[in-house]
Amino acid sequence: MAITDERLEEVLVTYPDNVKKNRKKHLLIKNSAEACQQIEANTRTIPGIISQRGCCFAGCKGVVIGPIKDMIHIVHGPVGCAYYSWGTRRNKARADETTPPENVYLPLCFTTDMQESDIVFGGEKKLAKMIDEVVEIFHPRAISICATCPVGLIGDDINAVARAAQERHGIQVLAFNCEGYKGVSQSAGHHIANNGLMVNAVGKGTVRKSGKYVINILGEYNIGGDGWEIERILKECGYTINCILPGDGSILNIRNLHLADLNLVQCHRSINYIAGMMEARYGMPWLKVNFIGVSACARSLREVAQCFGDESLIQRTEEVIARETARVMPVIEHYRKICQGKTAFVFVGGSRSHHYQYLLRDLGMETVVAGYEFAHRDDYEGREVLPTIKADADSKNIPDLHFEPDDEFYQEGHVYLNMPKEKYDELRKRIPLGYYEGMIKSMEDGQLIIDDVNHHEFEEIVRMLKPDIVFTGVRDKYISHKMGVPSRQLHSYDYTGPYAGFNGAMIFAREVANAVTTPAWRLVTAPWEAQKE
Amino acid sequence: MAITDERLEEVLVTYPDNVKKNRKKHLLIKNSAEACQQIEANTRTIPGIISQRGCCFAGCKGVVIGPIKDMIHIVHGPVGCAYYSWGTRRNKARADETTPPENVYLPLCFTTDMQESDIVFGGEKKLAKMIDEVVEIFHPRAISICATCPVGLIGDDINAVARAAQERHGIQVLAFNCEGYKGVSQSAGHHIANNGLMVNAVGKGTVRKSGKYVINILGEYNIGGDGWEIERILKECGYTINCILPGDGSILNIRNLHLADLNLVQCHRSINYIAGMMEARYGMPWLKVNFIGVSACARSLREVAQCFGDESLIQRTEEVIARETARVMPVIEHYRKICQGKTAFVFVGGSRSHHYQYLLRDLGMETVVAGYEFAHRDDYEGREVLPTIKADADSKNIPDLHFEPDDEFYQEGHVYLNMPKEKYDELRKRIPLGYYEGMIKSMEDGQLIIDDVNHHEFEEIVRMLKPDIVFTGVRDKYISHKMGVPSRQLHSYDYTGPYAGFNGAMIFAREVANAVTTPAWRLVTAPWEAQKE
Amino acid sequence: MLECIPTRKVEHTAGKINPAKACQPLGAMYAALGIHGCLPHSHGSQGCCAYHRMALTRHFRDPIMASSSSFTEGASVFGGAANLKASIKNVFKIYNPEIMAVHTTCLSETIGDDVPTIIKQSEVPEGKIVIHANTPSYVGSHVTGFSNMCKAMVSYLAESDGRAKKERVNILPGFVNPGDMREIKRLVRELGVEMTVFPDTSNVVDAPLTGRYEMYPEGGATVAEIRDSGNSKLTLALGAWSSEAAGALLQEKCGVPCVPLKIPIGLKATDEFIMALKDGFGVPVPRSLTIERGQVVDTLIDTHFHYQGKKVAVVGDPDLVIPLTEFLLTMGMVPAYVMTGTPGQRFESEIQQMLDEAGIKDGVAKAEGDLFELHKWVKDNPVDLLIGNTHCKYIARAEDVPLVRFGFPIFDRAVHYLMPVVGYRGCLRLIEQISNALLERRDRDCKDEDYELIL
Amino acid sequence: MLECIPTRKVEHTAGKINPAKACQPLGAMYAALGIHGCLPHSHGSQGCCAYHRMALTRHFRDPIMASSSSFTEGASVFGGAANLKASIKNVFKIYNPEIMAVHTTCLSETIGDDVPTIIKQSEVPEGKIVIHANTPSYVGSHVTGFSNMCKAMVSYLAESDGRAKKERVNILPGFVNPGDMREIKRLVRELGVEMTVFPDTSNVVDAPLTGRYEMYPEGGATVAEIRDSGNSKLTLALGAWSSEAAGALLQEKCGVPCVPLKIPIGLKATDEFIMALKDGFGVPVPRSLTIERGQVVDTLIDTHFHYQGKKVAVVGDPDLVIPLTEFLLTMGMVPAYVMTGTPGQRFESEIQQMLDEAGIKDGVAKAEGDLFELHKWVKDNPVDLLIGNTHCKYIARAEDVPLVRFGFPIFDRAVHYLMPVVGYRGCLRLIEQISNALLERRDRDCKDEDYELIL
Repeated sequence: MAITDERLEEVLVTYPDNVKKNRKKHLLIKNSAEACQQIEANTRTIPGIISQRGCCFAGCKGVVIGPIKDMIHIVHGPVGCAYYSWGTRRNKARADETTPPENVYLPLCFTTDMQESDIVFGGEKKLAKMIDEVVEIFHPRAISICATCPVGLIGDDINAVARAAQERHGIQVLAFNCEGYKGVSQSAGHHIANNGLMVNAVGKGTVRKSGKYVINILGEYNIGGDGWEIERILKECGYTINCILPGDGSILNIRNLHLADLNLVQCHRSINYIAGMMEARYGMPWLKVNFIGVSACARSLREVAQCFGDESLIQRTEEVIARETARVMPVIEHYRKICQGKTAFVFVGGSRSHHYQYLLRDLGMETVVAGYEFAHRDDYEGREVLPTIKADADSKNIPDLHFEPDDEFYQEGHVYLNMPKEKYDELRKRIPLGYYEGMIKSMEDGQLIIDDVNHHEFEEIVRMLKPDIVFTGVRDKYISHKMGVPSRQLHSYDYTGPYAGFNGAMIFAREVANAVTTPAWRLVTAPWEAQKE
Repeated sequence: MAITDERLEEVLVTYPDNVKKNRKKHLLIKNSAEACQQIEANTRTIPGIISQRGCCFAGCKGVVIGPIKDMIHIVHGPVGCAYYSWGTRRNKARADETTPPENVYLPLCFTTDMQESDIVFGGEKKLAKMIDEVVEIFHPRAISICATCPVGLIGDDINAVARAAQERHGIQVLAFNCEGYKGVSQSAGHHIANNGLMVNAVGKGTVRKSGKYVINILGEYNIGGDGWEIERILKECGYTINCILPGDGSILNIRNLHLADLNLVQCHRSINYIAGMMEARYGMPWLKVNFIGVSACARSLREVAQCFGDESLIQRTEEVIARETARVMPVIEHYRKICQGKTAFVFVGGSRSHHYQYLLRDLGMETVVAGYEFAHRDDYEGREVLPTIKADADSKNIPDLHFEPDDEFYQEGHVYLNMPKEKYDELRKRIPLGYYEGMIKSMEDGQLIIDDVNHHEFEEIVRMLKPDIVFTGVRDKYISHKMGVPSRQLHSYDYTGPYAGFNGAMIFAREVANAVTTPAWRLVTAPWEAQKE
Repeated sequence: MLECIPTRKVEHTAGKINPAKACQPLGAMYAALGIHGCLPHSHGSQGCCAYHRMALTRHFRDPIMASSSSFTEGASVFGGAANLKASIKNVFKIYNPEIMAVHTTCLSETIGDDVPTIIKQSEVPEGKIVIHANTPSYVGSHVTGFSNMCKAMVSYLAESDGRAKKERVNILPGFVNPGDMREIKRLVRELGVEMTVFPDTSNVVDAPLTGRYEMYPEGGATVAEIRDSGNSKLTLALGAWSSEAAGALLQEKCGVPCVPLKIPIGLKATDEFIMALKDGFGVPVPRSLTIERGQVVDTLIDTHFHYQGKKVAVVGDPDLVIPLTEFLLTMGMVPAYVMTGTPGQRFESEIQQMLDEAGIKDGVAKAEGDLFELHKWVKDNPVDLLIGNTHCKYIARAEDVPLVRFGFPIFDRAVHYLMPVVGYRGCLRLIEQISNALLERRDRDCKDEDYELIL
Repeated sequence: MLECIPTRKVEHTAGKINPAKACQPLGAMYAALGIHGCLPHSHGSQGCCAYHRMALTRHFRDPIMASSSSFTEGASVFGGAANLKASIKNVFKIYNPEIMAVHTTCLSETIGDDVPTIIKQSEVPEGKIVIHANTPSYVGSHVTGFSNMCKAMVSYLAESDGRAKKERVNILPGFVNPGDMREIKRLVRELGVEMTVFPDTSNVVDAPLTGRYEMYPEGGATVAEIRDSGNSKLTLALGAWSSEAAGALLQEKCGVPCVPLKIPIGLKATDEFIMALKDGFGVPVPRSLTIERGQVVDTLIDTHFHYQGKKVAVVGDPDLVIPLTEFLLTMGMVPAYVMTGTPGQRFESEIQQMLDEAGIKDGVAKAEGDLFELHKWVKDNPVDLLIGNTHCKYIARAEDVPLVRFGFPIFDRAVHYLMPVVGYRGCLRLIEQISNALLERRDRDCKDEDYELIL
């Protein structure tokens, strides 16, 4: 049953007036008749409302910085923040030709474990000491310091500690003031992390990988090996992957980020800052891609190929697409028979809620509700609304960095792609070069879009729409189950994967089919309870 | 508290008169003042009495034939007998230089699984068919057929089936009429197995292993790797091991049994037949050995060395003893501190009840009761009583084979040992060449000897004597536990081992110390029950 | 390991290689231990009794007492009457049980001993009882022997006083562990229904260690209880192979209606067990059981991705394997090979029907199979998991397949006999064991970078 | 795996590498879930609440509901009063709990919010309750937070009516799984003693799946019960770290005598628990418990050779590790390294005393340790077994040591939270897990010829 404004009203009726007024602006029923449907996003969650959102620290350390495998990430604060962000994101990483296994620290967790005395007297010395010990024990290539809530409040100067340590040890020590209370969600942390990497890492390297088409993949977290699957496909098409940021990334490669021809942007929300800043500083173009779903993946591959305008590349890309599609489609078809016509509720952090709609369509499924946990309006409405977004008290505190063209490396975008400017300009009209269209455009009329869904809305809307499956995070997963609705986690993929690329599509299809057909769903009601009914 | 006749009477008083009369003869308190204390053994167990004894099949297939690793042992009968004797004896075996892994069948179990129709119409055809299939599947070097109870009763001629199969397939097929009801215990089965091997296997081979002193180890079952530990030590002394029979033995080596210089006999009861028959047919001398216990092991090594009278061998033997003793004694001493002064009840099948008394003495422990499950009087009283043992209705049915000296291979004993006859004769007086003294001689006054102990006696005597530990089989193990007395299985070593040799002594010492010190023994009584007392 | 098992196709029709069954007397002995104060007696050569006691002792790690007629060659030729008579006399004098339960062996069956007549001619002390079951080893399996001894309990002991039936259920629990029998009793108690469970080996073969040895531990159904079972209102016979015959006889002899059920392993079979009691006695199902059940459903939903779609080979006694297979299907697993060593065409048809209903095409169901055959199947077409008794560990190692130990016998692990696999709690144990076995394997086999904190 | 961990000796004094503790609010949230109809509330940045819910959800695989004050930078500077007041208003209007249990975070503690005063100034609907605990993340660990919230329950709710105490025991179960709480209740019921258990998360964080979602499942101690705990005759405070403070406060505030005990893990601790109830209420211990206990002793004796003398490293929360170590000693094992991440010198002295009494010379006991240190110990001097939470799996793989999962959190295996490790039944589970882990390893590592049917 489709959602209507009236039915939405039933959901909101419980709210106190101010809450209702606020939340109404975060809910939207797609209606293509309306010219530009606007949604409120990236604003404060109302206190007491049970949201899925995390904090700035989670976005910086947990999402962007944590996955960098050859750095030691010291969380400066009481033990909790380091503890909870330890190993819980499934960013896979492994040693590679430039990073030996002794320099991979991802399974480890470092915290200054601030005690009451540190809060009272300051924790800088302890932090400095820990850096010294960690360098002595592990000899890392670089270190990050991520601040948690009390650090800013008590006035520990982690930047000074970092600078001093950098001098003492001769390795980079990057400090991130990503205290949890900053901004309104993880999103602030993404931005802080992007800024820090851009200022301190990007451009510091000098090694350009050999290969005709050298590209970066930004905003790919290698959850369940997604990045590796994407890398596999791109390599088969003929690209050289300079760096995946941050999944399986290394500080070594991030320093060389500018020595490539094109940035692919997978998760727009968390990484568009770096893409934009690199375009400003180096002129390097970026392309929004989506490797989730067979058709989406094929489309993105074709668009990447077009960027270079090389016929042999285009041809090879078509061959790869044809071969891979032929390989996976029989499997997809098998599961599509099970999934066809089923409806989904998709609510995840950033771009996934958009990306997975394509894969679900491959399976014949409809996304009846979709929403983001920490997106901005451009993620919903497209980058064209960027100029209309006004900074508020929360977002203003995160610096928006502006870069001048780099003296040495700046080139025009078409030069990067080795094509005439006119052709480049023409291309920009056809493919999302430097552009993201947002989620709403690809949705159908009558489908519901929610920003920062909260527990009440989740529960009521699932009860109302009875989707066949819910895609969300672990906190809502079991609520969904208790309501009799299957679920899959789209943050962690329920510990399988990859879900990206051609192989990922097959795995996803299998998992979704399994979730909806688990025989226990037919046994939910005890026979003696059934008799009563 | 020592046992006395009066206290024994308390045990026997429950019995009906005929039972009491019978059982009295099987119980003996050692008294060196009495000239020759006689015990009754190898007679029928009284119906209804709960004995530890097994049957003839168990002695033949289970004990002697089953461990031969490169044969397929088909049990002809209903499924049970094959099933229960499958993998339950811990006869370890492995591939070796003459037996590749594809020819090791020990983990497998073969049974004709006779059905009612086979009982009615005969099972010979099924047996023949199974042999054909098994040959086709496994290509074994030889096959054994062991009969279970119904086979003899319904008149299946397994010898004829074996002969025909042997002709069809060109491999040896040995038939053993070891129906369970024959004899009075496993002992009958040992005898039947010894006879079968002697007639059909020993002497059929032609390969003499290289080495100055080539010896066989008979009656060693390689439980927990005992045989390998003994082999290790003997090899270090300078011997070549021709064959261990049956532990880790192969039909290939058994056929060459006669191509050695000396038979060592570990388990007198189960294998003395072959030792004796080989002496009759080939003149090969045999020496009773005991490798259980540090001192006993050293003594046996010295006696073996003396058999060859080679000074360098004797010297090397002393070196091995000195080195090994120095290595293991600190460990033994450590555990002796725990075990010193403790008393043991030792009741196992054959020779172990005697052998382990030496090892227990190494640990400072006293054996207050010892007995055999299926021994004969010579195992208690020494081989000197053999002429006085009269055959009865049960033993008469097992043929006592007599061999003439072999034309080709017969030599005098002293020739085998390469020494003058006089020296050999003198040696026989000093060491147990062709002789076993039995268990009683080595026991102390006041210690109790029991033949074929039954549950009633076991329970009463354990209750009366309160030994610190019981060494027996799995069926009595847990009874002992319920009575609050630790136990170790001396058939299976509770799945550790070896117990033989120098390494085995250390393991045994540790296990015994663990058994008596298990902390849970101090927590047997619930505190609320203790309050009541 | 097991390099002797060929990879090529082989012909194997005669006899058994690595049997998946034992013989009748073992089951009869086990059933008899479920009567309080009973000494099982093996009428045959003493080796049978020794073997059966050994096998049961190794599985339960507890004393298993039984006596034997200790046949000699003479008895085998001239009949075992004298041996049995002597046994009965000696057993009551020396071991003083309440009741002796005699079972035959292939030996006494082949010579044709007329056991009932011999018992009648024996000196049985006043107030003591001797019952018997014919358990020829060459028919059926240990499960058949268990069934026959259960039947003997009914035929010798159960009586109807002809009055109104009592509000009580008889439960024939089948050849299961004492922990299972205890859990079945707990479920019935939760429902508030009076019961007689026989045989009941709980507290007999898993007796506590308190420092005092009792030859006849406090567990077991008393003779009086079994007698009075003829006056119960209903019998639930759990397991077609092990309990149906006794249940049917009780119905015929005493007019107690018998409902044949699966042993309550898995969600569906437990539901049916609960419903049979609810419907039979009109009792409400307490909330506590609704919660227990709901926790199983919850666990199944939450963990399905640990095992759903995995191929599994199962072997064991038919009354265990049938409901287990049903539960594996409830779990969304794919039972590729389902085998019992016990004969019975009905096994194959029941399993096949379940597989058909679940839409599983290539599943193989086989009764009277052996482990060599199963090994060959697994070698030729690997599975993700093996479920069976300890003997299966050789297949597990040779083919590198994880093994969940289940059924009888389990010789190489302890504690299992105390841990129920029946009922809703049993579901949790099974889910945990299966899920952990597969996750352990994933953890073992994965690359370093795929070694995960959360699964 | 973990090639970065050096083999050489290293200096590690500042901070924690691979911590063995979480922070206070997590424990406070968990405790609050043990009140029926309670919504825990995290007074801090929304990230805290998100992290704690995530960690608890991953362990229990069940919904963990809690709200947050959702601090922004402004609130952090100017104080969180407005956020908490808005939260209280919104929570009661939208989520309608019986009670809100507020805990602080390092953020609100550092800025110094006066929570009791803010609560007093808030609009709390008639009949609804708000309680609070101060749980600064920079003091103690998650166990401390659990304790503080338990204390808050007493200080806000418990009352004495001044009349004769009721024949009822209060049980503070400590930071254990819902399956453990359920088993503790069963033991008390077996003894026939009336009880109030709080907090009680059974049926809350292991709620059944019945198709109906309940934001406040039917489990948990009711506010009325906790109120009336002041009129009980006796309190058993299980676990010094998690329960003693609340028990002592209840004694002080309402005059209910408090007996501090270990969490009943293992034979001795369970004995002490039973005896405390027996002595406190003069009830007889039923035969059923004597049998349960005797089965544990029986199992220990029968299986000791599977584990006796094996070296084991244990890490976890102090209230779990202390009785577990006691039980490992009862099993005859050798605890070589015993660690908790939670501070408390008493941990080291209690463990050291146990090791001394058992005559174990080289054992190391350490409070406030971390898993990097434990890893280094194990790397330098290997053990036979590791017992700890999921984080230990990295040590297990890197050093190839078998791991028995125990304590909190366990993220990579399911069902465990339903399976008690307390009481006599818990002993059986622990013995089975430990014994099987070692036997699996033996089976894995042995040569073909040492692969055994019977163990």
